[in-house]
Amino acid sequence: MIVIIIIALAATGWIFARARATRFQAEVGRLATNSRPSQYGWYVALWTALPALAFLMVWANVMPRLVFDSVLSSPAAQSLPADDFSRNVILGEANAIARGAQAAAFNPQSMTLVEPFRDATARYSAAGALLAAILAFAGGAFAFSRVGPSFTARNRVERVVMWTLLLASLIAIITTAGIVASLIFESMRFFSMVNPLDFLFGLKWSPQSAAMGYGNDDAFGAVPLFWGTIFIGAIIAMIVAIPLGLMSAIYLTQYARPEVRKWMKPMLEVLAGVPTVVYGYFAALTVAPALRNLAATIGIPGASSESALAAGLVMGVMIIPFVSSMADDSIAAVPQSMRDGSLAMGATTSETIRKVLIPAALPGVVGGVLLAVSRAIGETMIVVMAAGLAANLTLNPFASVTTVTTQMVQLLTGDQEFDSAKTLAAFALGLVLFIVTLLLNIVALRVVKKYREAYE
Amino acid sequence: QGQPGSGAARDQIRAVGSSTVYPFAQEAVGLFTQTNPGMKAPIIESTGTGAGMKLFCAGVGSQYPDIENASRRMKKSEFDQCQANGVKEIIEVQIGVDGIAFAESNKGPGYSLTPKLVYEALAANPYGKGPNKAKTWKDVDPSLPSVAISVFGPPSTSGTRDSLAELVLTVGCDSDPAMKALKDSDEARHKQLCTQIREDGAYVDAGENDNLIVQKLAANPDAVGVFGFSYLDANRDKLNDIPLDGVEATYDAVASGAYPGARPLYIYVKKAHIAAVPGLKAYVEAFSRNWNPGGPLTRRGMVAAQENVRQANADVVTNLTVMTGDDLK
Amino acid sequence: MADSETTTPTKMSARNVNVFYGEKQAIQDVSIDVDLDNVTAFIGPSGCGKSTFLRTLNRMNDTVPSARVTGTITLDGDDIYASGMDVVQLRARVGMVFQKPNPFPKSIYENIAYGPRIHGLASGKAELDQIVEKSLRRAGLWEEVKDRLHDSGTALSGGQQQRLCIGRAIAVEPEVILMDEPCSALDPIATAKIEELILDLRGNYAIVIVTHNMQQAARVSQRTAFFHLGRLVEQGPTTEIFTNPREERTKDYITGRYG
Amino acid sequence: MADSETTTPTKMSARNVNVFYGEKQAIQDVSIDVDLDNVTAFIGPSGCGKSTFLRTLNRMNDTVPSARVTGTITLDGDDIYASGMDVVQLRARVGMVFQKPNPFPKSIYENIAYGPRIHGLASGKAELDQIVEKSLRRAGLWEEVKDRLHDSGTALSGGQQQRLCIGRAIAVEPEVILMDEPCSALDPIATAKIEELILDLRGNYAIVIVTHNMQQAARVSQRTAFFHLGRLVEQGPTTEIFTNPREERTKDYITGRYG
Amino acid sequence: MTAATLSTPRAPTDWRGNEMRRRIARRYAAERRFKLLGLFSVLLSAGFLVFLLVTMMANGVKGFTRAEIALTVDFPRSPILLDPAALKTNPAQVLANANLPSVVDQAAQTAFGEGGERFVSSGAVVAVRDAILADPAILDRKVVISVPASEGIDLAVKGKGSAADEAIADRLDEAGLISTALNYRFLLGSDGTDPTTVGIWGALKGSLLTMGITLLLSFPIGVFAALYLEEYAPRNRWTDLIEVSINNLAAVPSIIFGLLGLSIFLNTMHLPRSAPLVGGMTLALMTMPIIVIAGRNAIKAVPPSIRDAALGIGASPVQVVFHHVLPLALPGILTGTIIGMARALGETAPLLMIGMRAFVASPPGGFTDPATVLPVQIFLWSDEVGRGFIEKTSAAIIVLLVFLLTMNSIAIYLRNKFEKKW
Ligand SMILES: Nc1ncnc2c1ncn2[C@@H]1O[C@H](COP(=O)(O)OP(=O)(O)OP(=O)(O)O)[C@@H](O)[C@H]1O
Ligand SMILES: Nc1ncnc2c1ncn2[C@@H]1O[C@H](COP(=O)(O)OP(=O)(O)OP(=O)(O)O)[C@@H](O)[C@H]1O
Ligand SMILES: [Mg+2]
Ligand SMILES: [Mg+2]
Ligand SMILES: O=P([O-])([O-])[O-]
Repeated sequence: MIVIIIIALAATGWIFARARATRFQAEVGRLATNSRPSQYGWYVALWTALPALAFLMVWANVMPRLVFDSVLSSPAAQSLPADDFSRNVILGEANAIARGAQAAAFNPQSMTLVEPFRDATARYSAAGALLAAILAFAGGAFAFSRVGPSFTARNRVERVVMWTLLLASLIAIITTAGIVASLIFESMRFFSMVNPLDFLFGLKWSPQSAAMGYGNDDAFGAVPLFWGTIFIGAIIAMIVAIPLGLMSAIYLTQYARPEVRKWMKPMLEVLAGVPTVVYGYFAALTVAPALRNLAATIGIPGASSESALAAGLVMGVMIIPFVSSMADDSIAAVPQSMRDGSLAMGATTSETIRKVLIPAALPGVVGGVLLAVSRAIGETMIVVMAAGLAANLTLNPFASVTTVTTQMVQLLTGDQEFDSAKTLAAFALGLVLFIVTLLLNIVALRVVKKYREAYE
Repeated sequence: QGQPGSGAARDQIRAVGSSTVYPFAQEAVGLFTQTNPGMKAPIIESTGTGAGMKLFCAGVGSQYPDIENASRRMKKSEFDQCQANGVKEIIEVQIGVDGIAFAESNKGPGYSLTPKLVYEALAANPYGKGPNKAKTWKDVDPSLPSVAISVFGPPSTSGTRDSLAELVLTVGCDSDPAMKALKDSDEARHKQLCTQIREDGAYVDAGENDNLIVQKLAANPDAVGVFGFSYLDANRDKLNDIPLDGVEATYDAVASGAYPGARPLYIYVKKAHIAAVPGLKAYVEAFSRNWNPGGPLTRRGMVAAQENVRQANADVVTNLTVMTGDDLK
Repeated sequence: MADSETTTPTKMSARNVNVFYGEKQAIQDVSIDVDLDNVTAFIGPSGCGKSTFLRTLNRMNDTVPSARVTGTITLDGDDIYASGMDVVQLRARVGMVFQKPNPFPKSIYENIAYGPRIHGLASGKAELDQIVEKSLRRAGLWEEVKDRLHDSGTALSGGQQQRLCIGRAIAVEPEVILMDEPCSALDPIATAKIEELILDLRGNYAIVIVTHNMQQAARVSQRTAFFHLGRLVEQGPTTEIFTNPREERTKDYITGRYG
Repeated sequence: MADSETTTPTKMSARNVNVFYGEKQAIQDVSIDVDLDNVTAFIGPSGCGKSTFLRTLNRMNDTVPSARVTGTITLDGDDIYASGMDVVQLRARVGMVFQKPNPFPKSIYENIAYGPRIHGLASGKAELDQIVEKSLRRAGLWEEVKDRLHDSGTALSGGQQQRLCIGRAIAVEPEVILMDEPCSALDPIATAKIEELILDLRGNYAIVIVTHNMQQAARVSQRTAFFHLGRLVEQGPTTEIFTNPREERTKDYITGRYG
Repeated sequence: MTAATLSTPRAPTDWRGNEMRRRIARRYAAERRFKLLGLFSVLLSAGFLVFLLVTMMANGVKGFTRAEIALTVDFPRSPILLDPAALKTNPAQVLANANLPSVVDQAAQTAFGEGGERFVSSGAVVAVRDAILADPAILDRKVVISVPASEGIDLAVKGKGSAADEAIADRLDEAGLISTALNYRFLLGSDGTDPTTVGIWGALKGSLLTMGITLLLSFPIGVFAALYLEEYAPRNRWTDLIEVSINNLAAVPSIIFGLLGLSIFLNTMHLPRSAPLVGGMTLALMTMPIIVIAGRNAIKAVPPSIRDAALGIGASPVQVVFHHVLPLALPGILTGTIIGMARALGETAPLLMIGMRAFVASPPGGFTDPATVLPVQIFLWSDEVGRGFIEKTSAAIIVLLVFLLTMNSIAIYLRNKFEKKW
C-alpha cells in the first residue's frame, strides 16, 4: 500500500520535474542543458522513491521486534507459559491470525493475543508508512529544488544505474566470499584432524574407514578423487563434448541453412536440460554394460560394470550444448566483412572458420568450454550411477573411478555423524576443487587475452 | 534461535531422516490425510538417518522438524546432542522391521550363503589374516560356483550399510572365536576387522538408489545384490533371493527375525511439539494403527514387528512415553 | 594519360547479368568484357550497382543470403556460375579489394601472409617474409609499418588499412584483380603509388577498378564502363568515354553536371 | 573558390596536444584553433594523425583503451578534458562522421532518428519524420532511400552508408561537426551535395573536415592545416596554404611531389 | 633479401598448374571432411537426443493413462457408516469417517471374488468418494463406478505385469470390466504413495515457482553484472578478480551452492525450509555466473564501431548500452539464460541441502510453502519400490522436458528475433 503511494509520489515528481525542465529548456535551448526533461524527472523520482523504499526495507525488519515487544507488554501476555517453544507457538499463531494468514487457533490462548497483535501491527505500520511518506516527500522536494538548467541530472541518474550494475557484479563477489569463508572455516577444522599433506598427496581414499570410524590414518588421500575428476570430467567428457560441440556450432553457423540452425540449436540445448538421473540410468544400464562387454571381448583387464568411460561419454553428451551454443553465438557474431575478406582470398569455408572466425570468436568458444568443464566437474548423479564410488587411481578407462563432487555429495547427504572428519572432508575437497578451478580460470583468462583477435 | 513466531505458525508436520523409512512415512501421510481431511499433508524429507538426526537434534521450535525417521537406533552421541540443544523429551517408536536382502538375478547361478561366507568374501582383512585374496566365490568355499565375486551394495554413507556390517558381517566374523575374544580386548580393532569391506572392486558401492541395484543385477547375472527387503519383494519376477543360513528372505522369515538380515525401523518424535503442532499425535497414530501384518504399511513393503514389540510401542504412542537414552550405544 | 586500347584476349566476360537483392533488382542486364591487357574502370553515381556487379565477378555475392544472380559470366571461357565451378579457385584467381577496408584482426604480417599460406605459395619462412615485404612495398605501406609488422592490422589508420587490404590481395598474385575504390582513403602520394602498381600489374593481370575519381579513371584505365541505376549505360575505350561519350547521361556525369 | 578568411570567434582551440597509442606517439605538440565561421580542413598523408587528432576534439579517443591525450583542448573556453566535463554533452555538441561508415544495424529511419530521439529534439512522430527527411535530403540520400526507409542501414551501398552517417550526424544539429573524409566513397555529384551542405552549415556551425582531395579542401575550407608524421606542419588561410605555403613539405604535398 | 629480388615482378601464380590443382583438391578434401565432421557432430548430438526422447516417450507415454475397472457398488448393502443428512453440512469430514475403504474392499470382493480388493488401487476410495459427492442419491442404490485399477493390474493391462496379473487382466477384459482412460489425476495431483494415484502437478508447480524466482533474480543480476564488467569496469586487478571469481563460480559444484543456501538463507535469514523461494534463490546463485559469462562474451562480440557511432552523436554510456549493445548482445545472453535455466531446472543436489527432497502431498500454495521440484520428484520416483513408478518416472521426465521446451521457446523466439548481422 505505502509502496504504491511512494511510487505514485515518485511518478508525480517525475511529471513535475519534467514539466519544469521542459519549460526552462525552451528558454535556454535544447542542447544547452545537460540533460533531457525526462532525465530530470528520473532524478526527482529516484530521490523520492529510493530513500523511502530503503527506509521501508529497514522498517520491515525492525517492526516485528517492536510489535512483539509491545504485545509482550500487554496484559494478555502475562499469562503466557514460560516455556520458550510453546510461548513462541502461541505468539506465532496469534500473529498469523492477526495477519489473516490463519483462520482459527489450535491454541485457545492465542485468541486473547490476536487483538494486541492487531493493534500493535496497525500502529507500527501506520508509523512506518507516515515516516516513509515524509521521507519520500522530503527527498522529492530536495531533488526538485535542485532541478535547473545547469544541473547535471543525467550524470546523477546514470550514476545510479552504474551503481546498480556494479552492485549486481558484486553479488558474485559476495557469493564467492561466502563460499570461500565457509569452506575455509570447515576445512581448517578438517586439517586439524588430518594432515593436509596426507590429504593432498595421499593415494588412498577410503571413505568407509573414516565413515565407520576405523581411524583416519591414510583414509583421506584425495589424489584418486582428483584424478577421477580430471579423468572423467576434463578428459573423457571433453573428448566427446569439445569436438562434437564445436563442430556442431561450426556446421550450424557456417554450413547449415538458417532454418536448420534455427531448429537444431534449441534442440541441442534440450540436451543440457535432461535431468541427470535420466543420463545416469542410460549410462549405468545401457552404456556401461556394453562397454564392459566390449572390454571383455578385446581382452582389457580390470573391466568393470561401472567405468570412467561410461560416465564420461554420457556426461560429454550432456554438456555438448554448453560448447555448441556459446561457440555458435560468438562465431555468428563475427562481422560478415571478416568472412568476406577471407573467402575473397580464395580460402575455403573451413579455412575461413579455422583461421579467421575461431580466433575472432575465441572468448566465446573458450567460455563455452570452461562452462562445460565446470559442469562436468560438478556432475554427481551420472558418476554415482555409472562410474561407481570406488576411488581407484587408474589409467584404465574401463575401470571404476569416482570424482570429488560425487564424494562430497555422498559425504554430505549420507548417514553422517556430527562434525566428523568425514563430513568435514567434504569441505576440504570443496576448497581444493575451488582453488584448482580458480587456477584453471586464471590460466584461461590469460590464454584468451593472449590469443584473442579482437575485430573492429 | 529465530525471532519468536516470525514467519507463519507451522500448520504442517515436518519429518526428516532415513530413506529407508521414507516410503512408510509416506504411506502414513496418505493414511493420515484420509482420516483428517482438514489437515495439510505432512512434509517428509529424505535426508538419510544421520543427516536427519542432525536436523532433528538442532532444537525445539517451529523451524525444526518434529519427527526423525531412522533406519537404526539413535546413537548415544546423537542423543546427547539433542539434550544439549534443548530437545529433552524424545519419544522413540519402533514402527517395524526392514530386512536387508541378498539377491541375484533369476538367471544367476543360485547362491546359498551364510554370514560367515559373506564375511569371508567381502571383508578387507578377514580375521586379520591379511588382505582378502578370494577372487571367485569358489575361493571362499568350494561348494560355491566359480564366478568372480561381485557384490552391489549400499555405499558406506548409508544406514543400510551400517545394517549390513552389523547384522551380517559382524555375525560372520564372530563365528571365529578369536574374533569374539578380540571384541573384549580391543573393540576398535574388532570393529575394523569385522566390518571393513574390501575396496578392490569385488564390492561395488552402487549409490543410494536400490532400484538401480535391481536393474544392475538384471544386467549382471553373476552378481549379488544387497538392498532393502521391499525391493526384493517388488521384483520377484526378476530376482531370486539368496538364502542366508538356509533361510529364505521371505516376509515371515524377516518378521520373525529368523532371517539374519533384519533390522528395526524407528521414528523419533519431539514431545514438546505434540501440543504445538496440530495433528502430530494423529500422524504418529497413523503408524501404530496401521503397522499390523497385512496392514497398509506392510503392503508397502515394511515388515511388521513381532506382536509384543508392536504392543509395547503402541503403548508408547498412547502414553507418549519419553525415552531415557540409557541403553543407547 | 591513358594508353590507347590494345586488342587483347578477353579474360572475363559477362552476358545479360541481372542481380537481385530479394525483390529489388540492383543490376539489370549488364554485358561486359574484361580484357587481360587493359585496366577497366567502373564509374557511376553512388548506389548504381558498381560494387554489386564487381562482387558477381568472383561470386562474393554468394555470401549475401538475399542476393540472386542470373545471366552468364565466364572466366577464360568457363562459366563461373556453372555448378561444377570451383569457387575457391575462382576467388583465388579473381582477387578482390573491398570498398570498406576489412583487415583481419591479426597482425599486419599475418594479414598479408594469410593468402600465400593457404595457397602454399611460399616454401619457407624466408620466402614468406619476402612475399610479405614485397606486397607491402608494392602497396606503398612498407615504410610505415616495417617496424611494427606484429601489431594488429586493425590498429592502422584508415588509409593504411586500405593499403594493407590491397597488399593482401596482390600477395597471392591472382589473374584478375577487382578493386572497389582502392584509393578512396588515400592521399595523393599514396594514390600515385597504387596507380603505379596498377600500371605495373597491367599486362600480366586483368584489372577492374571502381572509382569515383574521374581523373583517376582517365589516368589508369584503358576501358571505362559507366553504370547508372543498375544499368550499364555505356562502355568503351576510356579516351572515347571521356572525350566523346555517346550517351547524354555519361556526359553529364563526367562533366559533373548530372543530378 | 574559397572565401577570404573572416576574423571570427574561436569555437575550439587545442594547445600543445600530444596523443599516444601505448608507447607510440601519434600526435606531437599540436596547437590549432577552430573558428565558428570558417570551415577548417585537415590534410596530410595517410597515417599522419588526422583522424587521431580529430577524435581528440570530441574525446572519442576515450574509447581506445591504449590512447592517451595530453595538452589542453577547449570548447567555448571550457577545457574538454577537465574532470568536470560532461563528455556526453560534449559529443552531442561536437558531432562526428567517422572515416569508415558505421551505420547502426537498424533501419535507415532509425539510424537518423536515433540522435533526435535521445536528445528529445522532436516532440512527436510528425516532427521526427520531418527531421529524418530533412537530414536525408541535406545528405543527398533522400531520393534514393525514401521508398525503403525501413530497410536496414547496413544493406546500403558504400556511398549510401557514408551519406547516411552524415545525415545521422547533422540530424542532432551539433555546434561543431567533425567529418573524417566524408566524401571518400562518393561520386562527384554526391560530393557536390555534401560540399553544398558544408557551405550551407558554415556560419552557424564550426566545421572540421579531413580530406585527401586538395581540390575539395580548396573548395570548401577557409582554413587549412597540414599534418605530417604526427606534427602540425603548417596552418593558415586556405588560399595562402595552397598558393603560397611557407614550408617546403607543405608545398611538396600539395603539388603531389611529396614522397 | 635484396632490392633486386623485390623489384623483379614475381610471375603470376600458376593457378591451373598441376601442383596447384592437386593442392586445391587436397584442400577441398579437407573442406569436405570438415563439413562432414560438422554434419556428423550435429547428427550424432541430435541422435542422442532423439534416442533419449524416444526412449522416454516409449516408457512414459503410458504413464499418462491408467487402467480403470468398472466396480459395482451396492451402497445399501455396503458397510458404509454415514448419516445422509450430515453429508449436506460437512461432506468431506463425513466421508472421511465413512469407512469407504471397507466399502470398496467389500464391493471388489463381491465382484471379483476372494482377493478382489487387490484388483483396485487405493485411489478407488477417492473415486467412490467423488462419485458420492457428485450425486449423493447413489447411496440408495447399486451403481457402477469406474475406479482405478491396482498397480499390478494397471501394469498388466499395459503389457508389463506379472503372469498372474495378466491373467486377471485378461479375465476382467473378457468381462468388459476394464478400460484405459486418460489419467487426469497424474496431471492435476501431487506426490503420493500409490503409482496409480500420484500426480505431477505439485512438483510442476514447485518447479514453476522456483524457476520463476531463479529467472527473476539471475537474469537481471547476470545481465547487469555482465554489462558492468564489459562496459564500465576499469581494467585493473579488481575487475580481474571479479571476472575470475564469476567464472569460477560456474565451476563450483552445485552441492556447495546448496550448502551456501543452507547457511545463508535458512540458518542466517531464517527463511522457510523446502520453500521455492529459497530453492529459487539458491539456484539463482548457480545460474547467474552462466548468464554473466555468456553475456560478457556476447557483449564483447558487439563491434566497437557501433559503440563509436552512438557515442559520436552524444549518446550517454547508459544509452549506448541499453539502446545498442544490449539488443545486439541479447541473443548470446539468452543462450546463457537458456542453458543456465535448463541446468537449474534439472538440478537436484543443491536442493537436497535446503530440504526440497521431500514428500509433499499437496501442491505449494505460494513461494514459501514446502514444495518439491520436477527433477527431485523424478529422482524420488526412480527410487520407489513400486514397479508402477517406472513409467511414472518417465512420464515425469516427459513433463519436465515439455516444461523445458516451453520455457526455452520464449527465449528462443526472442533470440531469433534479435539476431542481427553486421
Ligand atoms: N588504435 C590504434 N592503435 C595504435 N596505433 C594506431 C591506432 N589507430 C591509429 N594508429 C596509428 O596512429 C597513426 C595515425 O593514425 P590516424 O588514423 O590518425 O591517421 P590518419 O591521418 O587518419 O590517416 P588516414 O588518412 O590513412 O586515415 C598511424 O600511424 C596509425 O597506424
Ligand atoms: N545487401 C544488400 N541488400 C539489399 N540492397 C543492397 C545491398 N547492398 C546494396 N544494396 C543496394 O543495391 C544498390 C547497388 O548497391 P552497390 O553497393 O552495388 O552500389 P555502388 O555502385 O557500389 O555504390 P557506392 O559507390 O555508393 O559504393 C543500392 O541501391 C544499394 O542500396
Ligand atoms: Mg560500392
Ligand atoms: Mg584517418
Ligand atoms: O537413509 P538410510 O539412513 O536409511 O540409509
